[in-house]
Amino acid sequence: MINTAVELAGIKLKNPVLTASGTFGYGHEYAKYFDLSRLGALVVKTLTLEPRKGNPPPRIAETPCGMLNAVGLENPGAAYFVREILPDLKQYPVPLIVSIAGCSVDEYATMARLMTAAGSIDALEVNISCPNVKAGGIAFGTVPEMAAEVIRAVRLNTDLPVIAKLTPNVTDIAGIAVVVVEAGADAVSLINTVTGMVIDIERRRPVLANQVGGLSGPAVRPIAVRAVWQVYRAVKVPIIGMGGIMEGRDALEFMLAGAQAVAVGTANLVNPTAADDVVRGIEEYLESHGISDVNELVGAAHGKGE
Amino acid sequence: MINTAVELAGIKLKNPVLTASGTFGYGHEYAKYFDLSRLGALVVKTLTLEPRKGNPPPRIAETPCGMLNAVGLENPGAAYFVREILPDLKQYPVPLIVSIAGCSVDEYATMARLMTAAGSIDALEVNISCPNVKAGGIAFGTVPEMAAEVIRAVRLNTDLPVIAKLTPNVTDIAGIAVVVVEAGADAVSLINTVTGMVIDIERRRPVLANQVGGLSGPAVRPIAVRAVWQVYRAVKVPIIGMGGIMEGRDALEFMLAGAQAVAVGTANLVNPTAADDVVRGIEEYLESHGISDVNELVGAAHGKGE
Amino acid sequence: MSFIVDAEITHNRKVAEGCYNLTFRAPEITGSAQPGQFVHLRCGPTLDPLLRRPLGIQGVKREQELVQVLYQIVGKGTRLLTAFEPGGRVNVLGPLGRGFTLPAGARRAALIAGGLGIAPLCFLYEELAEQGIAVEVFHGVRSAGQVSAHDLIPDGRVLMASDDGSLGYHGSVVKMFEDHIGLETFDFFFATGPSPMLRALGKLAEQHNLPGQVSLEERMGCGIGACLCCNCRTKDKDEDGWRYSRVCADGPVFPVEEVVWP
Amino acid sequence: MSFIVDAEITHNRKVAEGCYNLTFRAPEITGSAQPGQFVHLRCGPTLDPLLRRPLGIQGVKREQELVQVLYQIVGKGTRLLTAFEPGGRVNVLGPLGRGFTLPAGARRAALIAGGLGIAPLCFLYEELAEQGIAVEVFHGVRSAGQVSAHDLIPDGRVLMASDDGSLGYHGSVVKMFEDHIGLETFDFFFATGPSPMLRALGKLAEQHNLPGQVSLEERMGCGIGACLCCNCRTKDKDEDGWRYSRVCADGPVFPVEEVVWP
Ligand SMILES: Cc1cc2nc3c(=O)[nH]c(=O)nc-3n(C[C@H](O)[C@H](O)[C@H](O)COP(=O)(O)OP(=O)(O)OC[C@H]3O[C@@H](n4cnc5c(N)ncnc54)[C@H](O)[C@@H]3O)c2cc1C
Ligand SMILES: Cc1cc2nc3c(=O)[nH]c(=O)nc-3n(C[C@H](O)[C@H](O)[C@H](O)COP(=O)(O)OP(=O)(O)OC[C@H]3O[C@@H](n4cnc5c(N)ncnc54)[C@H](O)[C@@H]3O)c2cc1C
Ligand SMILES: Cc1cc2nc3c(=O)[nH]c(=O)nc-3n(C[C@H](O)[C@H](O)[C@H](O)COP(=O)(O)O)c2cc1C
Ligand SMILES: Cc1cc2nc3c(=O)[nH]c(=O)nc-3n(C[C@H](O)[C@H](O)[C@H](O)COP(=O)(O)O)c2cc1C
Ligand code: FES
Ligand code: FES
Repeated sequence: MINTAVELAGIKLKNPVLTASGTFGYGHEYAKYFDLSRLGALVVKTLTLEPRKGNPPPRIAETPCGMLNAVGLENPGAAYFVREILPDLKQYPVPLIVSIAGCSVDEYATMARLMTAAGSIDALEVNISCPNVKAGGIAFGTVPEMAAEVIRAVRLNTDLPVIAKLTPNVTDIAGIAVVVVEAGADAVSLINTVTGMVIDIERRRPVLANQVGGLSGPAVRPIAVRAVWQVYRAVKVPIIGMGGIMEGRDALEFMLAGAQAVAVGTANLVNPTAADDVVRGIEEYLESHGISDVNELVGAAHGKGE
Repeated sequence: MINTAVELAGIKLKNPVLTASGTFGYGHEYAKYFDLSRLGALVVKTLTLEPRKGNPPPRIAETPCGMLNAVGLENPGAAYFVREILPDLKQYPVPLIVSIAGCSVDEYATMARLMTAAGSIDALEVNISCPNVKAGGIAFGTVPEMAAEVIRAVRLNTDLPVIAKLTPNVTDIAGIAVVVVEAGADAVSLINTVTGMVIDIERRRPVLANQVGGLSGPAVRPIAVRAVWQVYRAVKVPIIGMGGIMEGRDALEFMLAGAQAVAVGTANLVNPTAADDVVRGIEEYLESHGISDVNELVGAAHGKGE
Repeated sequence: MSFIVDAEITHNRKVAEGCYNLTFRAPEITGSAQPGQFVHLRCGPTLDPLLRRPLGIQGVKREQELVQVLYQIVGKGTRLLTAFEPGGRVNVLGPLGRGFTLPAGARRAALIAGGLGIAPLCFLYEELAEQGIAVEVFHGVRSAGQVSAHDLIPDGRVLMASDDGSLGYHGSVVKMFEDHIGLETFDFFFATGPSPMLRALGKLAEQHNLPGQVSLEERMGCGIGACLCCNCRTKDKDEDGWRYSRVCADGPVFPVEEVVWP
Repeated sequence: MSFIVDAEITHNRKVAEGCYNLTFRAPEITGSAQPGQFVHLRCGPTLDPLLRRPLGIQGVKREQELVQVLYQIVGKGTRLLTAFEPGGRVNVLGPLGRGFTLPAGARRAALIAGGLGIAPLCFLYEELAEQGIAVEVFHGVRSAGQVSAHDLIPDGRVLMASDDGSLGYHGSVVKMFEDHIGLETFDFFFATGPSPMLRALGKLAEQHNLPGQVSLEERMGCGIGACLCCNCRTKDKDEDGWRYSRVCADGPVFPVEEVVWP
């Protein structure tokens, strides 16, 4: 018998494959294509306190082996989610991780309280890539002190496991990981998208209405694997690795680099069954390589003495 | 008549297309495939004071729409370059930009002096991605003060135009650009490679002997275009844009984002005539769009009021 | 219900300059496809291009289980599609989106298309004809030599317009349609085409109080309503008076009066 | 001199499990190609995969201007190559690298290959045969059913070894060759194959003071000596006793005594 179950900040997952926030909606769109209980956990689109309309179109641009998105955190707001969506989500026998964001530390704190009170949520993923309105729009996640403050506020307002989702748009992602763990994060998710831009040479303007967008997909995978590798050496908490995972073998790179779990993002947009395919790919690798427990792989690429 | 000539920190280039350091050797390998005088300028592989053997193999790994390299600044050293290579390079009627690096500020200063004394060099590109041995191996280019110190030292030791080559592995590339310009850089080149990693899931080890490497190629283009866009808004000096330019249309994205010139890197590895093809692609665009001067395109994607 | 199918290609032929007809076998899709719905195609086996490409369904042959699309070379993806050969496979997700719906009591409909927008209207034409609705087709092209409704709907009542006057009416298809509003009466119209054309038609419909449906285009990610990348503005009762809808899942077909034109 | 050629494919056929023969027309290459040189191929029209793939030249037909390579499916690039069809084009850069050179006075040579390393030795075999050199071929494979020198060089003196004993000598080709050193005398050997095999052969050559040349493999970027990505250690007089050479431009063929084995 092969074991694919992993533990993530106290939650037991039947396998290490999650969905990346924002690429899997609130789950039900994908339930038509495969049985969601095949997943390790479901991570839903980031929620904010108030509903947000997000950015004007175009919000997406294709890039070589990747894509830019500038959805701008469109979401129906916390209250609507709790009232209309959460009850529906409970039907899926799969752990539920809710991603939260805010434009102020207070908003993060409030979101943590609301979501904890809502019940039937297994963990909070804190999207600290959100711009801090008070600090002139600089993303919380790019400044260690600000990142730590957000996580501390969330930590104080929930007894759920807290996962800090880190942005790669920093000089030292391992340094940020260290401070968010000190501030109380039980796990870290990485990476969020890399800031990028595509210009339409006919219109001579950026393709995206928002000008810049977040780069995701296979193009960023080497950046993401490197980030996981570096953070694994810096902190003891589990890592959820993501960035360009298209198939099982990509997920295994992340696990070998140190990820306890992985999340499938852009691949869901290309192929609605991608997350399930990744689960299967990992299972096949374990079988064909005679590995009885997926946990053996976590961080294995670091070797012994390093 | 269409004008493709641009001026770059006082050097006149017949067109805006350069070669990216490290991807074009010292030029002669490519002279077999096209007439090097077709180029705006030739930028040679980074030189250090002493010869460097660089990293053990494997030094290269393919990634989706990109590649990692960890050559490790292998080069024959300044003295050998001046004695054996430079005389040969003079035969090509094309401006010559020499890339220099060092592991200490003093080494950068010495390199600047030596190259200036050597003569027949049109500008120095300062590769500040080099690790600072004194600061425990942190790259000069990731810390504003260190970056500025290097550029100041080079500035004091040369009367050639100084081009600071920036790394994208920072939270705020525009901020770095501002300080290197204050420190005396006449132009900035961006981007150098993005730190990345690929893991071999069979060997369960990083593919590269050096573990991490620098990601380049089309995969990083959106990151590079964004960097040029941001730096264009922050500084007044000309920008040399690079990162994933494979054809004329890619180069145009950079120019529209604000680059005065562009450099072709990884594309040379895929296709030895790539740089020449980019020149032709730009010419064709100008013709087909009835644009009489390539300089009109520089920064045009920023629009009027922005 | 929609499906992911590795469909066998039976045809992939040039039908006009830069324009191809692709046919593939996909019983999962022919089973339920409705006019106005689209399919989302992968253009090759590698990660470049990464995203699927949306193409409207031009028609289905239910007995033969064939799905037909008409595409135009625009960029990387469509250029790669031209290399697909009969006997090979194309990965298709579909049918997707909400198609056209015929309002109760409508007896006479105008189908108005710009360029390749004609493709989904071919499918709609067949369905309307089956239901005994009187249909008149207005089709605008850039110039003669492009794919025209004359060829695609040979037995239909078709009026052509061209930008350069080389075929039929000289001018925009919206203008041509406007000239007809006085002459004939339509209970309803269905329109597809580039965004400026649909916007012009939207204004016209408002002036003349003409009910109709338009099929919008936007750059897409998932095509199934999950990623929120394909937004367009539609009317809403909130303070701004509009909200974002998803072209892929709430559309691509919208009632003309609900669209807030950019 | 080397060239970039959009070469017409004339053959692309499976010759054994996972192994294909690709032939293309490239007069620029047949004109000057030497045994031991390689070609650098693009595996498709998109940016994925990005880099070229190096393949040794198995032979050229000068009159017909054909170049032949033998490749094995390893990963993404070689898998895509299998879809190339006669009549289509493959983008080739070549001929590249330094090939084998016959030392003056050599009369008897051993060709020693592991797996598909046999491909470039086929080309060498022909050239040596033409020059009247006596040649014996030692070829090691994993097991029967794989491409073997018996089939590729039917008129040659060929000895086969297989890891599983299903064909010829049971064991490594290096061991088989070692057994022959006592029995026969060779002035020179030429070897190609996986790195561990060549290393073992290198030790053997040192012990027996056998002169020879080996063709190394390393991951490549440019293939033309510019990017310094394909380094291997060779002996040098500096303090470390070695320096890095470029497999693509200083090799792939090196005198066995110059190689510093990893
Ligand atoms: C619902 C719907 C139905 C469509 N039906 C048809 C049809 O029947 N026939 C047809 O020829 N075309 C149709 N289109 C447009 C078609 O999807 C684009 O022409 C195609 O995606 C261009 O891809 P490319 O790789 O050739 O171009 P590129 O410009 O290289 O594509 C780059 C990116 O932009 C997107 N994109 C570019 N143009 C469009 C566009 N007009 N609409 C949406 N995305 C675009 C691509 O999908 C891709 O993600 C339809 C679009 C939509 C949204
Ligand atoms: C000088 C030379 C001659 C060669 N001759 C032949 C030949 O005649 N027949 C043959 O079948 N193979 C030959 N090889 C090996 C062949 O180049 C690789 O098998 C091929 O590049 C694998 O590509 P892939 O995309 O299928 O594999 P992937 O593993 O997907 O390739 C990923 C990357 O690694 C590189 N790579 C993987 N394996 C090798 C390897 N063994 N050597 C060099 N680079 C590698 C690829 O080129 C690519 O950049 C030769 C290699 C060299 C250096
Ligand atoms: C369309 C889209 C929307 C996204 N929305 C969110 C979001 O709301 N919150 C969040 O934390 N990350 C969001 N992300 C980032 C992903 O969760 C993930 O971190 C990133 O895309 C890298 O993984 P991938 O390459 O597998 O997509 C989004 C990504 C995409 C492509
Ligand atoms: C093989 C290789 C070697 C490189 N060596 C150097 C170098 O010596 N000095 C330097 O400043 N940049 C070096 N670079 C970075 C390139 O000059 C360029 O900044 C980067 O690759 C992005 O451009 P590209 O995507 O077009 O390659 C190297 C890049 C590659 C791929
Ligand atoms: S394309 Fe994803 S929601 Fe429409
Ligand atoms: S592959 Fe570039 S130097 Fe050999």
